[in-house]
Amino acid sequence: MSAAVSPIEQMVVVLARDLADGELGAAGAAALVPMAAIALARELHAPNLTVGGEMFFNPEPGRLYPSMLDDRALGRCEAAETFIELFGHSHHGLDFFFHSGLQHDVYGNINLHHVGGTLHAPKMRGPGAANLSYCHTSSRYYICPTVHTARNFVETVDFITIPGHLSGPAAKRDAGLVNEGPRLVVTPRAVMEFDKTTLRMQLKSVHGGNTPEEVQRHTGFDLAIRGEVPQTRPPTEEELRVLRERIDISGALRA
Amino acid sequence: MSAAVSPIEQMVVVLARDLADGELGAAGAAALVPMAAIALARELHAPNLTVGGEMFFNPEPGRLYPSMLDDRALGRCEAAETFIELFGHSHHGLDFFFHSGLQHDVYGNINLHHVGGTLHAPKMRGPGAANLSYCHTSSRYYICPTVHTARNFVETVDFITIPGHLSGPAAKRDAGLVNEGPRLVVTPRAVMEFDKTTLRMQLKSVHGGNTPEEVQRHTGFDLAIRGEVPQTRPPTEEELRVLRERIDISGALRA
Amino acid sequence: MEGQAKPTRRSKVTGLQDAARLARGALEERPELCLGGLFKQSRPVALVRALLAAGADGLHVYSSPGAGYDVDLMIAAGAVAQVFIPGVTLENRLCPNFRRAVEAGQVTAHALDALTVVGGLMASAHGVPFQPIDALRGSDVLKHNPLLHEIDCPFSGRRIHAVGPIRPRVTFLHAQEADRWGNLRHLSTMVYADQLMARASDMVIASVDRIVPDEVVLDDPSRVTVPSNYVDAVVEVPYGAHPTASFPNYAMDEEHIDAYADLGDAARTGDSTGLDAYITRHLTEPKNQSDYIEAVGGTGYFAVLEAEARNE
Amino acid sequence: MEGQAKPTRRSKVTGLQDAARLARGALEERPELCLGGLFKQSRPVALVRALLAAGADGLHVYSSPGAGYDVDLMIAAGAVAQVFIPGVTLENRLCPNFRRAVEAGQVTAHALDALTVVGGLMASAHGVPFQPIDALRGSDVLKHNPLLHEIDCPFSGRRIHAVGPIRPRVTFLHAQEADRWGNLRHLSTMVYADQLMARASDMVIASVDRIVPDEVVLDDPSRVTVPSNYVDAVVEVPYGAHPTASFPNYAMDEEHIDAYADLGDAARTGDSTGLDAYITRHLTEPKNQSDYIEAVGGTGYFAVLEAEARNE
Repeated sequence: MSAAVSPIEQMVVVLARDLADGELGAAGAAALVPMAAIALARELHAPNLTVGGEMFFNPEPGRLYPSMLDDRALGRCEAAETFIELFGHSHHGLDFFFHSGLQHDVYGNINLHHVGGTLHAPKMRGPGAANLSYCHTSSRYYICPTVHTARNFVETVDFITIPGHLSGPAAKRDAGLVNEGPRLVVTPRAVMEFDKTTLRMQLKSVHGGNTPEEVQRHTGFDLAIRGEVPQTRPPTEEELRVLRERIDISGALRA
Repeated sequence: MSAAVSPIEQMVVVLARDLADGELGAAGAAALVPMAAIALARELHAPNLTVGGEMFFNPEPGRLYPSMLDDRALGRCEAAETFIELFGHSHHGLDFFFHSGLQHDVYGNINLHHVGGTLHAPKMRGPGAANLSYCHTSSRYYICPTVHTARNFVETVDFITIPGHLSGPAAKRDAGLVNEGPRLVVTPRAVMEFDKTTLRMQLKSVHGGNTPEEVQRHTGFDLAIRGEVPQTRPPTEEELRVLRERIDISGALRA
Repeated sequence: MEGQAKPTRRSKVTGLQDAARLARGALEERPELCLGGLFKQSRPVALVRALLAAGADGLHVYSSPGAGYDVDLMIAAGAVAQVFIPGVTLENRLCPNFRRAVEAGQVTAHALDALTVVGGLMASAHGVPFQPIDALRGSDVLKHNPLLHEIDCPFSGRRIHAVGPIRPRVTFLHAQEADRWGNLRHLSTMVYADQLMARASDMVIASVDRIVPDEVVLDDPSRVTVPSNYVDAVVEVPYGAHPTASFPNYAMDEEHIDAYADLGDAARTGDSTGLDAYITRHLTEPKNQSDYIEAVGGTGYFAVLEAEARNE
Repeated sequence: MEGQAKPTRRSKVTGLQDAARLARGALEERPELCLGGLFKQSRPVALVRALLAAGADGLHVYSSPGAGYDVDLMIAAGAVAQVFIPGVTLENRLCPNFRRAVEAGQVTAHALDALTVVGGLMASAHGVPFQPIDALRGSDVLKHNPLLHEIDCPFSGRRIHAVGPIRPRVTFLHAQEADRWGNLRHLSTMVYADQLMARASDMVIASVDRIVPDEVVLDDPSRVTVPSNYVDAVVEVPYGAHPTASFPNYAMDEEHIDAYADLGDAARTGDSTGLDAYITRHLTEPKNQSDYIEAVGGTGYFAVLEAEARNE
């Protein structure tokens, strides 16, 4: 079964395993992978995990959608809130959240505003982002872009939309970022974590079918590969069965 | 028909006549008389008067209740709000509001906290009051207690819960009270207004069956009676018919 | 995972006495108790009685800006030290035990206004250090209000007011329905400050007229007034708001409240036998809500209040 | 009063073009326009098209913190000077005209965050001079955000943020239903910031899928999301949110938006013939909503979107 595992499914499974029972969290703007991960965790080991902190609680979407912020995905849920309650949640924080962007750098900073030029004279203008609070009011967050190239993994982002670890522990402390920040970076190729001392990104494991050298080649900064890099633990049969039969009915994660 | 007019009905009619079409206002805590007045105005000359600014819009109570803050009176209305919206309304103000208390003084200040003693060692502790904002954020308000004696109309209140004109124009200006404040004082005996220069209360008219001397005897300060005091214009047949047939079905205003 | 015990979602449905013990324990840490509803509607009176039976005392009581019977009863039972509620009244008459205890110096009744209370709950719910207020002038309440501060407005340059977060340790709410996860449905038109309090509080315990199947919630999520995330325990209590109302299910029991107030007034002027008997009969003796219902007059008695709520 | 013409209550039901003229006049005084809904749901697109047809320009556009198609279309039509929206995206791809115009320096797109926008609307709705914010750190957005101020918190002593009132001159909303007085009923689960915007704005104009009888509102007042007091005009517009969704009545038209984005991308890279034709066909030529419906594909075309909203 695992031979047929798509890179996106592998991402979902890695993220789901890191979410704990009883936690409160939300999926963020690029919701397909995060929402699948949350749903998988709730099915397998975290039935008391609450999806909340955006404008709805515990949605029961019939299938996965690229956007999870409208009635198509959320019409069936346990409760609806508005941006006023989101204002409060953004201050109180969640247990976990998800982010991804146009560029991600070695410290996990994320850029959604512009590539090249300046904010008001950009070479390429991005979409911006709405919620800039959960990245630090929440206990931790995950970075999970669905592409992984040397163009979107760069040494230094052109604009810090979402702060990761800024330029390391001192800068983070000076900015008042007291929580964990980005914990894992999960892409279609690999899983990265952050060095405890420097807070620089490093390779943790590569998904089946990838080599550490390949991952490094598609990354615009040094991934600090030392010695053997383990393979990411592939989905179990149970994980894959539940994911495909109960969550991703339409096969969006294999498209 | 007017022979049978109750003093409370006379109050309602006086108040209703002063409310204009298109205005926004609410009844306040002692709601029986104000809500009847608002309803009468809407029936007769102000169909675009909006009841709002508490936690409901345009209620259609089947009959009048002493309290108009629960579903018994308000379950049928055009919309429901909560205390958060009331917070906003309290800042933005209404066109009119209503107040009454344990004591009212010559400047229209109202006391609902204590009679005698001090706040924390009161001789008699009153109920207090919730909304202290509409008295000055609204364009004007009306004072309409359903009793009128020398005990509840006193020269100076023991505690200013709801500011009227404080101690006159200078004090009012110093406190930042920029709106009209209390316009009329309507009781079962008479109608009082405030002298434009001193802002002290003075007799405007007496209801049928009362004399200026009687009203003065039941008032704890000088009502500045000079010459002839007119009689309050009694309810017209139309006013009385609409009031009794469409608003006060149960006769609460005649009890 | 096959063969392993799969974790299941935990129900928040609790018994009345367990809920009261949970609340009492929390209030021993910090005595701020907040009550939902307003005046004679949707007050969590059964939870209040259970808390009094569990022996709470020294409470600091908050509420939406208007309260009456329940706070007066808590004062009669000797459980209250301070009252942070702008208006305390039975609406058609004064609260007898509130008045007596404040006049005797046994209870501190702070002079507050609605915006301070609502603004403090807003600051807590929103997670900000304070809520600006710019609509209070001229009242003597401003000289005494212990929660209100004057600040220099950095935007207008004027002196305005501000209130810090009011964060009740425990809030009691009464709603008409909930599912077993604790999603509350207020079916009444008026919901007052219940949603705000739920978001502002450390712990929320709700009584409801009935627990409904999960699908009732899922089929109409817009009707959920308080998501379960804010709710720690939910208790199904028939007539749990009595003698206040739970519209559209039953109306307030004006006669009961009036009779209570007569006994309170008698106690205030020297004869406390009636009030003592009332407390024994409604608070001390009933072991559970069924006993209370019997003490009040049985289910036949409540049918009248139900009919009144249906406008019959 | 017998024999005299008795005044009657005025209906707020208006035609689409009259509503657009009303908005345009107000926006000439002050160009702040705010749009309801979020991304591809409940966006007041018919009102936007009517406003563009009426010749608005130089607009400062606000929204709930995420917008896409409608803002991009307004930019394509040359009506926008400044954008005050944190996220501008079609979600699955970038907004082509937004991107082109900002890169060319024709439109100023401010760097903002959601809390600034929501907090500014809150301050306006609540009537206070500012809203404190204490959840922004480390982002470069904080260096550029024109609405955000650092203040000394009088409670915590820390440096925190604050935003002054955002008071749109005109807000366009789309709801599913309204009565003739302008009481709005959002039947969708998600209502986003529509209620907040209505309370924060000088003028509110709403499009709805249908006008309902008065009794529909009176029989269920809890379903009214925006009381008529906040609403200046209401317009019944079939498919008035298209190509965004009006759940539960019809789904978003992803293919239409995608085709539009392809034309926008072509224009961005040099070939604007397709985009010009799109604007002529959907904006310039239709005299009314019936013409627009025909231009898009007729009512048969919309039946598919209706079926999708019913999960068929």
